[in-house]
Amino acid sequence: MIRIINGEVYDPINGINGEVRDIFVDDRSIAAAGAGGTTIDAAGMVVMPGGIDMHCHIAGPKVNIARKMRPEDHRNDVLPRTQFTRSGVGGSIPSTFTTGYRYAAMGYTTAFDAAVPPLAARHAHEELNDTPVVDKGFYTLMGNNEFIMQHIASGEKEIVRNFAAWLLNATKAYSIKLVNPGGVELWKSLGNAHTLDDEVTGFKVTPRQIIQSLADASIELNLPHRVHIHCNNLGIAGNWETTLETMKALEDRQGHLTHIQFHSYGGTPGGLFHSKVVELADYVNSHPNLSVDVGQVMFGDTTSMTGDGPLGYLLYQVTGRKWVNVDVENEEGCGIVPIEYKDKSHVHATQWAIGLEWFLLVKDPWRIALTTDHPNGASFANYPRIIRLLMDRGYRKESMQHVNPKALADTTLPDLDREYSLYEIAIITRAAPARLLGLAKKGHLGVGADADITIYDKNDNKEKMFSVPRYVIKDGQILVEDGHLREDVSGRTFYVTPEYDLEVEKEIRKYFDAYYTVEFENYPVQLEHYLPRREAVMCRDIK
Amino acid sequence: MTTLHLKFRSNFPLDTESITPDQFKDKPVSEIARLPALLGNQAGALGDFFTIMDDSSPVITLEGDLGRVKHIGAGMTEGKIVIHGNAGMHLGAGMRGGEITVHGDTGDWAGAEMTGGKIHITGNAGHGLGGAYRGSRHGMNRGLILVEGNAGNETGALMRRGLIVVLGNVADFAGAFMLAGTILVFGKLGARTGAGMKYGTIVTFHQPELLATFHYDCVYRPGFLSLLFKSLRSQGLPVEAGWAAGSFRRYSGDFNTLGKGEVLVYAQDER
Amino acid sequence: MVFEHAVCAFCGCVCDDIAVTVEDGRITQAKNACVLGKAWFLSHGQPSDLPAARINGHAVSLEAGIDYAASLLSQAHYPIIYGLSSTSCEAQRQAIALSETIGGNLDCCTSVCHGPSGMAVQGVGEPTCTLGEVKNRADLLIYWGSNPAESHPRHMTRYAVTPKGMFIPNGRKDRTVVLIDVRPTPSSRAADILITPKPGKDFELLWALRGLILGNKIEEASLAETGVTLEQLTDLAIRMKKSHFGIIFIGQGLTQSRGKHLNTTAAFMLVRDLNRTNKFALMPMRGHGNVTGIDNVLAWQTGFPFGVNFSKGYPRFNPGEFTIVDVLSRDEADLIMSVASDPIASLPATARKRAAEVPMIAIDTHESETTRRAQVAFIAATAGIGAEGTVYRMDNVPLHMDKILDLPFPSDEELLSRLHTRVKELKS
Amino acid sequence: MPEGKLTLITGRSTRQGAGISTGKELEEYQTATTVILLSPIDMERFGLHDKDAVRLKTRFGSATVTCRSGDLPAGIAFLAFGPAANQLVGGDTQLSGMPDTKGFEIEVEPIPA
Repeated sequence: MIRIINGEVYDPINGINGEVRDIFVDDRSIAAAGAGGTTIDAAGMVVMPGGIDMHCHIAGPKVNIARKMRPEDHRNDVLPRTQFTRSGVGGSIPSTFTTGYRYAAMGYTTAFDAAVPPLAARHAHEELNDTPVVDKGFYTLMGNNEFIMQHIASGEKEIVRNFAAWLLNATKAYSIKLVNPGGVELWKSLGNAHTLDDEVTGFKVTPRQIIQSLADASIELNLPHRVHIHCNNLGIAGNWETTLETMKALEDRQGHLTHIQFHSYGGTPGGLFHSKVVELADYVNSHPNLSVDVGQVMFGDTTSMTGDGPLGYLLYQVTGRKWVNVDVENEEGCGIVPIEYKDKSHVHATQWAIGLEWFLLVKDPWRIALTTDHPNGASFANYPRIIRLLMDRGYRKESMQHVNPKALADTTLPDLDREYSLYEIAIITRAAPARLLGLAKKGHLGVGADADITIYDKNDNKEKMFSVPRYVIKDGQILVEDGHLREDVSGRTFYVTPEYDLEVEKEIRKYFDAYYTVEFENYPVQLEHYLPRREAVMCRDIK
Repeated sequence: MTTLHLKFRSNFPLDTESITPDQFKDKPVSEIARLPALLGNQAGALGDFFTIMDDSSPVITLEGDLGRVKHIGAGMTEGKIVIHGNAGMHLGAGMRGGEITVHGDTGDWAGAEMTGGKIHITGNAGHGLGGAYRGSRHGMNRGLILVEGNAGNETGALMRRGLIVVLGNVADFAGAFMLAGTILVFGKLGARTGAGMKYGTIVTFHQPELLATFHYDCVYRPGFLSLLFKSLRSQGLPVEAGWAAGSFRRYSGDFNTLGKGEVLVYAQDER
Repeated sequence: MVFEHAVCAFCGCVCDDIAVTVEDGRITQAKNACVLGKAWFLSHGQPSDLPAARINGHAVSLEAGIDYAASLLSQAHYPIIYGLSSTSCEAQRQAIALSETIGGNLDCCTSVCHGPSGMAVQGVGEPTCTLGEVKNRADLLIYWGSNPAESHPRHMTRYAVTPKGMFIPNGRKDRTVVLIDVRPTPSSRAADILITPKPGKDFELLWALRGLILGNKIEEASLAETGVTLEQLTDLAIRMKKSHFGIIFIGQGLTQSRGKHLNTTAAFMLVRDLNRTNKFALMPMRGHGNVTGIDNVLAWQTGFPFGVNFSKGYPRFNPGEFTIVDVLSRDEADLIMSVASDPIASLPATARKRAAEVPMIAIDTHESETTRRAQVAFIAATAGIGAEGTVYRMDNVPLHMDKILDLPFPSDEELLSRLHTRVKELKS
Repeated sequence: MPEGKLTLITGRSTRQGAGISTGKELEEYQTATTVILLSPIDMERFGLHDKDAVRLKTRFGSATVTCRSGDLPAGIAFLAFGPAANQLVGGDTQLSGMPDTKGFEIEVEPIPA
């Protein structure tokens, strides 16, 4: 039993906005009342649910090749072992132990990897098992799956839905992820998809059909988190039209558009960017079926890693730095390039401003989540600074002094005076991601919720405040005090088990025999072995 | 300033990133003796491994066979270190200023990624002299390295600025992927000299075997070399009188990268 | 009893279509396996009367062996744990944890296999793919310094050359195979084009080929030393430019000959440049069963793929400094622990000299020169036969190995974790 | 190629590879790793016949093996990975961790029967 008394509580899901009230923890959950045990006097402190990162890249082959590729990213940011924590390295692609510890030390207790190729699901689970403290899961890539494209083309909606369900079960993933739908397949012959209606050579489908079919599947399967979309044309000037088209293509279907910052550019391909956030945010504001996370860019050196192969090559051409490309049989691809965002660069400054515009122009905080698309826009270690940029207009204006003025002038950022409240911060970093993910016991402090709690000392400098929580409680255990981890624990992995018609396996087996290099029987991830600590999230009708 | 004498010989690497004038500055011997050092995996202090004597000299003097002592002078910004004996790996790696003289041989990565200062090695240097660590974008970036003996592979690899002078021979991949800077080799060069070089100059007195992507341009008298030779001569290096006025065969390359680098070969090298 | 779809963890192909027959406690058949796979399944799938633990050659209880080994490990000042290529990722995890606790070096067979390929990735990156992409799309295959017929016998038949694929309807007929090696090998027969450079000239050749691909002038004379004519090289360049999906499989002919990591770097840059106009990939022909696994586990746990040092309590990486051959040849190590490998038989004489001077602990699935020489020797159940676990294929595809048979020995994973527990007790 | 010198390639062979599993103490592995292949031209140059014993030397060590004529270019010899080959390899990895195991010069000394 833990009693947290006298704290200023921010729990948006339960409509609690800074009231001083006591929180009771019984075992692993929030309780209505209780006595005895530990008491934390949180007078003058802010109490929030544990943070949730709904889109980051922390596990799986792409992340790991990036680690292998960048010793220089690691050797100057090292973590010695302690009596109870493992050693590791940081940088933009931290080792797994460091990733878990640093999320926890920052008050984050849940994180989802956003792009795992199904064929490598086993690998992602192995890494997640070595990522301590946080609860986790991943979305698996389906937007360029050749089996899916073939059956969309032949109009076999049932088979597509059953296959998607089978694949989620086989990979023990949490949701369906689309990355540059159709474009990554085209990249396998050096092409790309430039509009929603480009035909994917050899498959007679278009990105539009892929988006609609898999959005339907995610709804029909009642996935707790609906389809998670990385649009076509990421990072290309003028891509905002594609983004708008994608939103329209969803019609009234629920869908999440990720790292929207990277998809909000006006201009002509190859040329300079300018912001189209106003237009896109208007559309999002007026369409409650849509949600976004930002993918904020922060200045400095980081590593771009994406399932978007052609984008990886584009970044290699722009930066001239080392480049990894991996094409995954019948499924996906990926591209990795180190990148340094410079405040004096017109393009980078525009990206920085666009991200902030998104935060400030979306009216409903319940449909926007704070992310950097770690590590693509910046490392997750930047979240506290981003929070300060949102809460502190003065700091924001001061920061604008250092970035390319021409770029800023082409955005509305200088005119935006909105400041986030602690309540709104609690929404975009906790409550909203929990809701968008359909995690009923996360992101709030109501009775029965998981006892993941972060307690901050109040501080006018919000970056300081959010960098070093006073306490972090995970599953009812006090793990962090004053930013120091007191104990090493393992979180659990969330996954879904949607039902499907077993008949589909006959089709799939045939497909494996013809085109895969692993046996159908050896493909599915063994639940007991690879998810030793797990929680299946039910797929039920949430309407 | 201070003299350190290695107390005993051990097979274990002794890692002492703390032996720099910056760290010793204004410290009494008692404090210097408490600076960290690591023998194998055993954390200790300089005093455990060195007899430390204070003297009037303004330099740090090291004595004994320091062939297994790593990171001497690494990252130093000022002052002088003189080593009587061999020095281990990473000597002066990342140094930004000051001067290190080694009366003996050094291990690999001497002067790797240094950004200033001077390293003088009277014996042989190992591999990666003035080079880059794995994954880094550049090696040596400003400063001077002078080796009287031979140097190993990847000498000046990914070099960005500065000067490396080797009186003896240099093994394979001298100046590989160098971005700029100058490498002057009195002896013979190994294979793949200047592979992938963008800009920069490699000067030699013996015709090296060059890659197919280096092309012969002309014979000429590069003005900047006569200046370089004069200054080297003034430092007492065996620079022959004829060189300053001598002609050089110019090969440009590496055309697989940019082709703006040059390998200059002394035209009368049939001596 | 027959196990269908068993996974063969002998070489980097990690074929998972083996039908293994077990009769009265031994493996009697391994259908679909190649000669190397059959040898692996059959010889490891046998009962053994070797003692599970020995100290200086005398059989002891497992506890006694673990106690003694743990005391050696906990006292070592510059130990190195080496091998780990022929075991499961679960065991590899334990080895890394142990190495961290004792502040030692940890290196794997990668450093004497494709470490130089890993270093090339750190320099210039890597355009690659999974083997299924090759099966479904590759119309030009180049084996450079590799002899798959002897090192990876099913590579050509199951994955790369003969199979039909989605865009390769006629299999072998739709593909051109080029073999580049300094000597004719049993693989030569499978090739349409043979190129035989002089030893130690791979870099020069790759660099000239890059030049041709980039449109630079290459003079016949400049190739004289390579043993390859400009005509041969130009023909190869043209074929590369005409291919729809080409791949170079690089072997130890590049990683172990003069130039090493810069040979592989040249190959990676060549393939990178080709992608301006052609879909082209590259894949190192990783050798032992799970050598790709140890690279992966090391990378996600420490940030570095091989040759990691924990003396300072955190991971450091520097090939040539913390790698097995260097640590031993420089006489630095004061203890060697070998896991699922046979360093005494496989390392250069200079390294073995040191190995003979210092205490050695060996964990292996069978008797070897290393187990015979070790102060403490443990016999373990072979991962993939007597123990379950994870294995990574040469293209980083992870597979799960089931336990096929009860062997009278603990798994590497169990041994290592018990050793670690004991070491922690001794250290505290 | 200077008198008495050859360029040695060491590497995998099927029998050496199988021997790793079946047992390195077995004769098959022993043979697989102690037979050096020479080109017919070099066999003749050294006056050697199949199964003759030769001593191989480098500055790092020496090994005695038997020779066999094989399909190799003149000046190149092949010896499978194994204890014999390792005797000839040095420890300088030139910043790579990898010793020079392919394409190094060896001295070949026929041992009179």
